[in-house]
Amino acid sequence: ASTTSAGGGAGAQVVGVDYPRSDTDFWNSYIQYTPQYAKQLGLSLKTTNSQNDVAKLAANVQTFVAEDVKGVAMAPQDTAAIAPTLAQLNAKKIPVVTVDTRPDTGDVYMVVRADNRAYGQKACEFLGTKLGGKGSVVMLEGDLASINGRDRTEAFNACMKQNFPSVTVYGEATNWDAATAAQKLQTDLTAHPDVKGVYMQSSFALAGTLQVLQQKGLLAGPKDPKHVFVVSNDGIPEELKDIAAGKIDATVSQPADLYAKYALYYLQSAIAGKVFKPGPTDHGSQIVQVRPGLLEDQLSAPLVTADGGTYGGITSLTSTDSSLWGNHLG
Amino acid sequence: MSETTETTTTTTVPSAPAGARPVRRIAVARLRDLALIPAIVVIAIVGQLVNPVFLQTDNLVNVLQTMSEMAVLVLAETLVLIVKKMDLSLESTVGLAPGIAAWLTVPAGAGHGLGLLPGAWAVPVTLAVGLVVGAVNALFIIRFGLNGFIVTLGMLIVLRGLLTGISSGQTFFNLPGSMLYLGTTEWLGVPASVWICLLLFAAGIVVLGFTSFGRSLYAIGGNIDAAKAAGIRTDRVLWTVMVTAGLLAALSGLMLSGRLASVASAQGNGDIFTVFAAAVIGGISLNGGKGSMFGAFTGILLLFLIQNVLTLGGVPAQWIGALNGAIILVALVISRITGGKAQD
Amino acid sequence: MSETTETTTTTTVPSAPAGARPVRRIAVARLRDLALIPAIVVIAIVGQLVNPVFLQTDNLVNVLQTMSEMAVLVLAETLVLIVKKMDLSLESTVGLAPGIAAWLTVPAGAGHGLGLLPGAWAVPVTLAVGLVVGAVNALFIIRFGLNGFIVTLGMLIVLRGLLTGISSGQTFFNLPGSMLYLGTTEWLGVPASVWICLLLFAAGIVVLGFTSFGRSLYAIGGNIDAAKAAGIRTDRVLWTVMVTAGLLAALSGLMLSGRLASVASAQGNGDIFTVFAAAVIGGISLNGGKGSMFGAFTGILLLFLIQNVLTLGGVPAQWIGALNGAIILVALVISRITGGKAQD
Amino acid sequence: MGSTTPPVAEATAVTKRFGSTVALRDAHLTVLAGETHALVGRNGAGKSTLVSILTGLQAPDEGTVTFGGEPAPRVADRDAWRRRVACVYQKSTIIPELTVAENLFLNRHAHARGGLISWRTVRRQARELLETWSVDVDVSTPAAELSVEQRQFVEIARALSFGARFIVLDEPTAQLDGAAINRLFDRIRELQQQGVTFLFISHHLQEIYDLCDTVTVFRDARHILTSRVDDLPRTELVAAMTGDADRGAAPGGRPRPARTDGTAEVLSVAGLSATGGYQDVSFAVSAGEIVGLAGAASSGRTELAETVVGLRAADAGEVRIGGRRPRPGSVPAALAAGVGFVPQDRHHQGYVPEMSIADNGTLTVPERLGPRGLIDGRRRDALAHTMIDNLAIKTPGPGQHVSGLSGGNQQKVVMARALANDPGLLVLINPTAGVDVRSKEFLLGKVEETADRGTAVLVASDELDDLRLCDRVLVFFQGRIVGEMQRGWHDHALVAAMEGMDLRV
Ligand SMILES: Nc1ncnc2c1ncn2[C@@H]1O[C@H](COP(=O)(O)OP(=O)(O)OP(=O)(O)O)[C@@H](O)[C@H]1O
Ligand SMILES: Nc1ncnc2c1ncn2[C@@H]1O[C@H](COP(=O)(O)OP(=O)(O)OP(=O)(O)O)[C@@H](O)[C@H]1O
Ligand SMILES: [Mg+2]
Ligand SMILES: [Mg+2]
Repeated sequence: ASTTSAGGGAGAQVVGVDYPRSDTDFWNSYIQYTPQYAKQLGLSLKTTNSQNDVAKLAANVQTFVAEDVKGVAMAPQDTAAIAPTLAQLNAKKIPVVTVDTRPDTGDVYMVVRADNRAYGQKACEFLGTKLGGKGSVVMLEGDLASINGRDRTEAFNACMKQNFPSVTVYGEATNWDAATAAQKLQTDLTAHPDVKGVYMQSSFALAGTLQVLQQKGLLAGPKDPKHVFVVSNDGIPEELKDIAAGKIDATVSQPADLYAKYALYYLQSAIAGKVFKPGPTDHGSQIVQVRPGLLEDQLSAPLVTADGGTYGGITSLTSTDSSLWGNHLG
Repeated sequence: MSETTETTTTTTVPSAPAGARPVRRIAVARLRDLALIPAIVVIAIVGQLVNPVFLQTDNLVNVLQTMSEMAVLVLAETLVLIVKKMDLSLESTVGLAPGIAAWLTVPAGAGHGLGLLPGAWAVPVTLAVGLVVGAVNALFIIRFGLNGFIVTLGMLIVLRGLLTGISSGQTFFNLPGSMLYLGTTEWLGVPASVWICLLLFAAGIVVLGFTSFGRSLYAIGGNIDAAKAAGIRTDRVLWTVMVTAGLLAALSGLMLSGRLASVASAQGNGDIFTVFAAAVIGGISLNGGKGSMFGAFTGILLLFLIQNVLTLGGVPAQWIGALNGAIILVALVISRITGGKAQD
Repeated sequence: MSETTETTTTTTVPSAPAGARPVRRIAVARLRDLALIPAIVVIAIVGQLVNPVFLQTDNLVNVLQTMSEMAVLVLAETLVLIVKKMDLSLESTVGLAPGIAAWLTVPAGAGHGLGLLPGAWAVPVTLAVGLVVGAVNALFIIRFGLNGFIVTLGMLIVLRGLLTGISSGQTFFNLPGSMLYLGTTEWLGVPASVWICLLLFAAGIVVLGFTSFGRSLYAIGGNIDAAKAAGIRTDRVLWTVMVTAGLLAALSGLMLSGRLASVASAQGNGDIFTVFAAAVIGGISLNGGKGSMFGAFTGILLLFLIQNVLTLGGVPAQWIGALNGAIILVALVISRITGGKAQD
Repeated sequence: MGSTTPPVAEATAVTKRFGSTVALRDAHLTVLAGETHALVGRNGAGKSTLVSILTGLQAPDEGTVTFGGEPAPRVADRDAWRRRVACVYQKSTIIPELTVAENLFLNRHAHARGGLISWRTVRRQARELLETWSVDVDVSTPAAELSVEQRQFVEIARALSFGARFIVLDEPTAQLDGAAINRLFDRIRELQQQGVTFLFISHHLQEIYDLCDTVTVFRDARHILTSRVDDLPRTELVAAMTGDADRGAAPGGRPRPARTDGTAEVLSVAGLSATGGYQDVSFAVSAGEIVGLAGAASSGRTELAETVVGLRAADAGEVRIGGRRPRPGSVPAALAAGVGFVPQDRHHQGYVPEMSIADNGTLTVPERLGPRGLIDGRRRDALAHTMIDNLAIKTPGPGQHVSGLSGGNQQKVVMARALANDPGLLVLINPTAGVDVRSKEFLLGKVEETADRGTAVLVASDELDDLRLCDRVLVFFQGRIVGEMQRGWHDHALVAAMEGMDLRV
């Protein structure tokens, strides 16, 4: 694995970071932030890429072990299948931090993630409020096999059912594929002319969705009665720009920078033998104990809107807010 | 494989009753082309029952539009399969060709591009990349005699990797207007990409059925030695086919990028599977020399109609896959019954 | 081809001087099997230079373990390809077979199962599913004469969909101990799955190379009519091959589930691509009747060694793909140069 | 050879290698205008290789080709080649997926206005072309559905339709029956009259004497002699081909003891019928007896022989072999009952091209290669060596792929396999198709030897040479046995019977 020998020189601790994939904007931001923070923290870095394949992740971890790393950060997209790998690392006393996902079984030192259920919840509150509790919305889901996607779907559906019962939700599985998303959205817009909102569970569908709306003549300003409200998810720079330009209405900013920063921070702490307890952290988030032996630092994932208003009790940031990572990149 | 087979079973009774045969024969040839039509009709009826939106012009145009890029790929692969080659790398060209164009033309800053070239260059660059990829494939396969499956598999991985490399895995946005044209414009109220797809298929039908060049593709796929003996410049034809396929894949990528107003680094990934499925279901043989453009078109149409009906039907997400597969299998059995040995 | 030596001077037909000739011939046949060895050696040297961890036993065992499930699939596909059929549905069986077993045996609640059967049933159920899938494929292809590519493509989609359906896209975990055994146990300090994989390949080499059953596979793939005329019960052999392939895919799935202690609803998805790549790179012809088990093994080994070296080399994430493809292409060119026309 | 006009075609000092095989070594050939030039030689002598060089399909490694004194066109310039020479190749150049019409006019389709192909015109032209050959097939049929004979005529008709003044025919008669050969020869004579030059290759030496002016003999990749046909008696021609002068007796000359009485019946066929094949056929073959099934191409003899070996099943009647009744339509059952056979078309059913001689030869006898389905490589190769020796197969060793053998040697491999299981009943369908004279003697000699050891032999063929060694010949006409001839029949009587004419036995 590649070594970024950072500041610390010969004495720097070697940690391994496995990137889950390199073909999405969000994870690429993570990939860009990781070496930056490693440098800041004085860690020496070994990296691998498991290309969204848990079997590959298991193999990569073997490599880390062979390379004698002192800690491993990973983002297993399959949260059940990672158990044997975790057990192996445990046996070797190598601490693990998982990013973005929480393993179904097995112990890790810390889970660094934002609450994916909260993403769905926030999107629902925003759309429900904007639609005035009626009409219908299309939800462009990810892959059925993705735990994060499922969390967002379930939370969105549950929230709609409870808070906005007269809003109809058409959920479409898209395998995280832009062309599939555009195809299904187009079909839904034809079949259900009353669709007034779209929730994209990831920014992969961003440009395609706008194109479909444009083709259908639905890309009207927010005040126009034809306007379709679009909520995206991720917080990449393009989304922030589109919010500012009035093309989409909101997004949930996943903290790619904080994922990278705190994954490495907790690894360093683990190596140094620090122990954490549930409760508020020094960086404005909460550590919660999700089950015995499993702590989770729930980083905040702010809702971003054009006006920075409050929707269904959820506060939002404006798209130009300087605390958003998407405003510091590219 | 050399030499002709199929001899022992036919009894040599040479006096064929000349009257009725030609009619029957043309009918059979036509039937083979039309093998999927019954399946398509059944799907249409089911679709209409499931949701009356199905047969509305809007919806049908949607289907044609969404399938147009994939259909162009199917067209390209059909040409390649008929000459008994394979090109797996088409799916990567779909991403790489517009990807390189975007990389070179999108202004630095906003959309990760380099902004080295003015926007007007985007389309020529896209097509040039397709051409180059096709030529590299042809060089390896025809000139150096390497196995087509392996070469294009290698190319698939290389090209996909190149796109991930130049884009750092990110999506190119803010494409120049010229790249958006094909994906966004309407001609006579119908999206340009639908026109292009239909025109290309019409051209394909004419070329394959009614020109010497087209017939030489079948001859090469059927028996390349015999084709050579008949004076066909087989290497030249093969080069033309491979390069054309690359070019068509680039065009398909251009249309897709235009429609999605972006080039994702995963654009095209996994498409080749559907492309092969459509071609083979449409009657194109992996052993070369068989199948028609029209058949290939019905193949991809069938697959997209099924998708559309499933979406309109609101099938629970987790059962869509199983249903999709089951319907495809049933459609194949239907076409097997109606169209004779069409699938062999 | 082309290996007759010069017999021009002798007028009478020679009774092949038995001494030296056969040796050379065997050497040539071996060479074809060994075509990838030089590429593997080069990779090994590069790997060792890149990172001294590479040649450590631990790392090599890791590679073998990681590739073991995929290698069993390659073995299955090799059998199918040699008889000139195709089985795309193997990749779905890898997920579905252990998936159904888990669904039936995992207690309701924690691991999403139904808990209908005791855990001891898991392994027989897994294998039975593989057997049934193989038999259904055989029924369609051999009995009804449908095209193998199409049928197994349909099956692939159906089976994948079934697994998504029964699991609602979720992962089964808390698997019964019997399912974990193969993926977790070590025999003589080496993971059981490595042993199984190596033993199966050894068995495959013996069966294909040294039994009349194995030879009948080549005969069927090379010329099925001649095989029939030689008294080979072709249908029976084809059934055996298709069902065995299903069974091996189920075993592969069992090993994978054991290693990952779970069955993801996407388990196996996309594997068939790598499987074909490995088989074809290893010298198995898509036109049937050609290639050896050992060749297929070197094919999959090469692919996994490349992956391992790239991981150890720490190539930047976004360039891994391109490099991977480029190395595969180069490896092919090397084996082309050293092994003659092995890839055709 | 002192003509003033340059030769129509001339090959000088041509050498061609395939790997380590030398197919042609410093060979030369001169074909003069207006003559019909025969090229003969044993299987693998290099005849077809020379043809492919003369027609521009392959470039020679060394040497030159000239046409009318001019150097040959570039290999890439196929059109130029085709203006100079037309050819019926030994290997079929028909494309099975395409229609007959298109095969005839491939790459020279008729075009309508607008530059598109006019299929109507193509079909009309094809119909006209085939009519002149009295080949009655629907031109819209895919070529794959043609019979061997029809296919051969399509090839011939196509080659002759280019209007070239020099035509090469590489074993055009190997797949044709007597009537068809006559039709072909009539046509060739017509063209000879018009001054067309022919290069004619055949293993039927009589045809050489009937048709040709000059003959060139190749042996072991070299030119041996060129002579006026009239100046070269048959024995000398054979001697030149084979390289030894002392042999030359036609097969079947030896007297054989009559075996018809007293010995056990090995094969009995009773009331056998199959629609479209044969009706109500009954006969028996005793141990040591050789029985011929004669008849024209579609007379039903081939179908009957295939029924006996289990390649087809009859609709009615029964086949008994060695007292047993093998399951109809099952080759394994027939093999188990002690049948060995040579199928009609070796390419189609005879061998697996990419498998070795050893594997092909022993495909039917796995039990002899080792216990429990295992194959002992040494035993297999030893067995194969015996076959190679016994049948004089020209090959560097048993590991050679059959696809790399010349046609005659491929046929010997098929023959070797038929003999491999020491059959009680040997069924041979066109056993010597494409086999050179000496090899033919060899093969037929083997058949007699086998019969002498007590094997019953059934030969289904229309080659008189094959039938001559039979103890009796059953003549088929339109699916029925119309006559039986005892040993010693006259050629013309048999031919007449095969054509369905009155029998004068
Ligand atoms: N493509 C090829 N590759 C390898 N060897 C070849 C090839 N073509 C011909 N040969 C070899 O060259 C030699 C001459 O073959 P050729 O076909 O010219 O013989 P022929 O005289 O036509 O025989 P036949 O009477 O059996 O047709 C043979 O030993 C044959 O095996
Ligand atoms: N390879 C082919 N061989 C024969 N016919 C073909 C082939 N390919 C296509 N055809 C079809 O045959 C169709 C019939 O052609 P056309 O109308 O010229 O003939 P027709 O009037 O039926 O001719 P005829 O009366 O001479 O049989 C054409 O439209 C064409 O599509
Ligand atoms: Mg020849
Ligand atoms: Mg030959």
